[in-house]
Amino acid sequence: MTVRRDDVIAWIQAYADVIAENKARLTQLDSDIGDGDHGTNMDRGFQAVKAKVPEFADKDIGAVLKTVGMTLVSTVGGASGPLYGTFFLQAGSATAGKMELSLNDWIAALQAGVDGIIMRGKANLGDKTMVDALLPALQALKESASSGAGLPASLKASAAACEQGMLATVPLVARKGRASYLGERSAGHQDPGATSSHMLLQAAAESWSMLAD
Amino acid sequence: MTVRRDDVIAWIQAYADVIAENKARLTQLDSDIGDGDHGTNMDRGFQAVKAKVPEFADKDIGAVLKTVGMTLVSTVGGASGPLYGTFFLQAGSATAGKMELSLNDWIAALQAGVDGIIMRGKANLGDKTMVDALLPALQALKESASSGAGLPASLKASAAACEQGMLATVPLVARKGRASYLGERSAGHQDPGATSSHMLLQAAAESWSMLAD
Amino acid sequence: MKKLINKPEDVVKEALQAMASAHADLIKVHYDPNFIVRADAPVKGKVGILSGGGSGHEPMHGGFVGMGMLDAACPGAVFTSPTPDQMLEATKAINGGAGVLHIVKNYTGDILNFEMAADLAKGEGIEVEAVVTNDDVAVQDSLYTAGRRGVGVTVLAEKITGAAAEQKRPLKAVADICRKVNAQGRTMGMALTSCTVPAAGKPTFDLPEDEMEIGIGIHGEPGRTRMKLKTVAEITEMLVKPILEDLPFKSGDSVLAFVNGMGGTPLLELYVVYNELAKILGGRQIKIARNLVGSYITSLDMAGCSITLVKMDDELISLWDAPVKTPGLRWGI
Amino acid sequence: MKKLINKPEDVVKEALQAMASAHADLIKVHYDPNFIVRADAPVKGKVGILSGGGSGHEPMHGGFVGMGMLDAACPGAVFTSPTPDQMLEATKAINGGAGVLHIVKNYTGDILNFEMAADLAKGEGIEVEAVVTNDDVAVQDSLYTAGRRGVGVTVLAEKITGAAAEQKRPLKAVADICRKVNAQGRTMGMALTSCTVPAAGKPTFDLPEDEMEIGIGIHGEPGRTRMKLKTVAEITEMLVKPILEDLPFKSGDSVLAFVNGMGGTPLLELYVVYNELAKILGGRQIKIARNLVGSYITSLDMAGCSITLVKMDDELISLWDAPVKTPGLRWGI
Ligand SMILES: Nc1ncnc2c1ncn2[C@@H]1O[C@H](COP(=O)(O)OP(=O)(O)O)[C@@H](O)[C@H]1O
Ligand SMILES: Nc1ncnc2c1ncn2[C@@H]1O[C@H](COP(=O)(O)OP(=O)(O)O)[C@@H](O)[C@H]1O
Ligand SMILES: [Mg+2]
Ligand SMILES: [Mg+2]
Ligand SMILES: [Mg+2]
Ligand SMILES: [Mg+2]
Repeated sequence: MTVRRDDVIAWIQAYADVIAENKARLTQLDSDIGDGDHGTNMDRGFQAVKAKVPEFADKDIGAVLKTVGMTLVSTVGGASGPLYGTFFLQAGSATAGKMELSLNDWIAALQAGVDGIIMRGKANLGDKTMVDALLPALQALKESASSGAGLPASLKASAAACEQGMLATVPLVARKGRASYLGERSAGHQDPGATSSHMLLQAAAESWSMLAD
Repeated sequence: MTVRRDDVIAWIQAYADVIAENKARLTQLDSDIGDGDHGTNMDRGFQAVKAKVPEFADKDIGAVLKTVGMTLVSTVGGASGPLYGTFFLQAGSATAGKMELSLNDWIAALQAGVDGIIMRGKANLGDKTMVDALLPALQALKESASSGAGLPASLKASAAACEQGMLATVPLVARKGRASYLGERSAGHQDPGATSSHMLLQAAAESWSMLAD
Repeated sequence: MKKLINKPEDVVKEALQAMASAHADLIKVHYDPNFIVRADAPVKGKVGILSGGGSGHEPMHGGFVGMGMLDAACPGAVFTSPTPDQMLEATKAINGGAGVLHIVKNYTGDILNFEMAADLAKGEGIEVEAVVTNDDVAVQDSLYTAGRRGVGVTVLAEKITGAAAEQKRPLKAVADICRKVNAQGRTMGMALTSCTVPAAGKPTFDLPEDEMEIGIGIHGEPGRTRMKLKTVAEITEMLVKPILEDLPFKSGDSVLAFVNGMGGTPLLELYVVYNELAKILGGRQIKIARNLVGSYITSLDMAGCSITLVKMDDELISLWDAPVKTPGLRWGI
Repeated sequence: MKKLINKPEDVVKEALQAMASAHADLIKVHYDPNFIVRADAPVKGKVGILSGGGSGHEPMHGGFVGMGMLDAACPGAVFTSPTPDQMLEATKAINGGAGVLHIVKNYTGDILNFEMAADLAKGEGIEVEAVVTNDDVAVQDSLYTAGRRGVGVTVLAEKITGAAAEQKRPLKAVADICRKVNAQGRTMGMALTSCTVPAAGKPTFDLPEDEMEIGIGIHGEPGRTRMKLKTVAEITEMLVKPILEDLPFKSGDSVLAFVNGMGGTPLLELYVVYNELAKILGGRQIKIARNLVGSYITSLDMAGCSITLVKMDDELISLWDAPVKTPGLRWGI
């Protein structure tokens, strides 16, 4: 039960489509507590990634993820560009040379990616950022794996925890990013970055749900 | 049956109050086909005139009207400032030295004032300006006087003709002043200057209606 | 009405006080009657240049007082021509012995008040000439109207004429330069929104969220036609076409191209308009020799723009390039 | 959405093309990656100054490229930080051998992207320093936020730092001047209306006809408090008080006073604000040594203003007065 290079590419492409569909929704969330561009930013980046698929379709998974990261860094801008860019760059380093990923490989990739986001953005749990969705997702993934569940089940558990983390951002007062300028007024709104992060892991869970054992 | 100096002053003061009350209405008419300032302009001018009453209260009628004209010229601005200013300056010249006005004196004053407006503004009958209200008023005044009517009756006839002239501006397409820029779109609206002119002669008719014969 | 003001009737006076203190190195402000003069007025032996008009068009005209442009400006109430007494005092204050040029925008009020002022000034022995700007091609049938309005060309004429006066040319020659700029210039404007006159407290006209006015002036007058909002490429074409046809501007001409904001339109959008304008003129082999992009002759908070083209020759270009030092326009010094 | 645009996604590119053709004497524009450089870059032996940020704040930053101010500016998408590849290429293009200073407004996006760019540039052997501007006193509790936003001071710091670089001071000294201006400067802003991001197509926030936001940033973020509209005297007091208390500014201080329009506010109203500001400062014996009134750091079509004060000394004043020749700010040359 492994994730092959083409599965990774399928996941990235699926996520690009999810972002395109949810562009207005992400932008609306960002209008409420930010500057109203998160959907546009992510869509610009992932459309560029999609256009680059032919260039990296025959590379190893590490190279694929690194190219995704580089592309995001140079097309997204804003806070999410360097953050998601770093996520993919670090995940790419953790999977360098691999043509397929075991559950443990995926745990290592996600760990590296999330570490990269935290290293760059210095957000703590509870600051109302994408970290609030990603850290619980990573945690749930590890727990599911150590309890002996397989890849599809673990991905599902990870996406579910990610969703909980995302929803848990609603009551929080933001302490990082633009939303923090609103102070108390940021409470009562769901963080846009946490939302796009949940979409990312949800896309992985769905995209890889029927992988052969 | 004459109009004395104090009656003239009473008329001017009454008109100033009429303008103050109708400031918003005149401005609204000017918003429809002009630049939305006719009420403000006239009110600024006649409040200044009112403040000057103590200065000219002991002068002859010619001097009173000239001071009104000078004050309007230097406080109203726009098109109506020089036009109404000239009206009063010329009417003042026509009544120089007089302490009271017969019906014929008033005819001469109005004639001089209207001539002054036409000389300065070069508007013809039907151009949708104050001239469309003033010329019929002058005409009616003359006709009423030559038919032997007294001053109050003639003033009434004059004000009535002025009102008709004012109402007759509604369907016209403006050919002078700002309203002319609207072309056909100026039709269907009453001219603000014709409206303030009607108020002027209406105020005279009312203010001087109970003069002793 | 959303405005940064105290009482509507105090706006003009307070803005004058601010200009006096913000630009004390360039201008002086006189009150009752109100006018702005350059700090070193009168300049001996130089033709004095006076303009003026209603307020609400800032930086025009007060912001164009200074070396190389106007010697004085008379501000009226918002959208209301100033009065002859202001103009007379300003004319006297800037008469350096070479006479005074009045630059008057073609509106009945401005014309009548400047006429009275010129008569009074001549009565006091000052030589006065007047040039009337009337560049607005939106006004058709000028036989049946008060004639074309003076709009965007006024700014450019004030700059170029100011440079000619700075060279100590005689009154007649200075007036002729001004007439030439006006004769060779055409403007057309459009509005996305109405403006709100402070004393009126509400928009002069209503414009639905998906409509615009084409052929507006600078006083919140509605334009000649109202239509659905279009792309800036289409809008620019609609503004430029009547300008080009009217003079007409021809292949091989050099122009000064002026994209002006009406007060509520950000610079970003004005550049987008300029981009379309440059494409259209390029396609017709008309050369943009010089340009000006910004909000210089405004209509309070109106969103929208106007485009002005002036046909240029070497002399006009060198006068345009000459130094100017005013609060609103400055280069070369 | 009422805007003079074609497609929302083309606004930035089209505006860049317009700037390239309108200001060919001052700047050059590079595409893919996008950046604006002064026409004579790199200037040998001079510290290169690079700034950048999201678009929608015009004339900042692209309009401040030129002699005496910035050597280059990187425009991002509207309200979105530009990317490291743009910054890297711009840094290389303006490196005249004396190193490059990055002036970065304190936003997470700008900080992260400029950090990555600086790392890349250093990797290519270019000496880079970064100064972060963070002058917005509306952001309280900066421990619990991303810190104070960089706003109005950025414009003034770019001008003053540009003048220091023009004197061929070394990188460290140029960066120190920039840090000093930021340390001695404070800003507070307010909005009468929201702005509309072209790609979003509707106002970022709703503001009823009788309300305003106090303490807004420059990206259409709602402010910290919303309240009923007040007179400009009261509004100015509300903006100035936290500025004065924060540094604090004291009796006898000399300041550079900057009244900035947010994009949809006409100059007339900015002067009315300046009038109130001058009264308040005069009452506290704070001297306005220099001033700037106009729309220089905007938030698309937002109506509103910000006030910035920077405590000045003789050196900063002489750097402020030094010649500057950019599309957006020009004097002395
Ligand atoms: N320091 C940070 N660490 C982690 N995530 C952050 C940080 N700052 C902001 N974010 C995330 O970025 C999202 C906003 O991204 P986006 O709108 O694209 O960028 P910007 O805020 O520059 O406009 C936020 O919703 C938040 O989840
Ligand atoms: N040439 C003219 N001759 C006579 N009356 C005129 C002329 N031009 C304009 N008017 C009158 O002036 C009125 C407008 O006055 P006002 O609004 O105060 O000045 P402005 O048009 O300068 O704003 C018009 O309604 C019209 O009656
Ligand atoms: Mg955002
Ligand atoms: Mg009017
Ligand atoms: Mg008027
Ligand atoms: Mg952003």
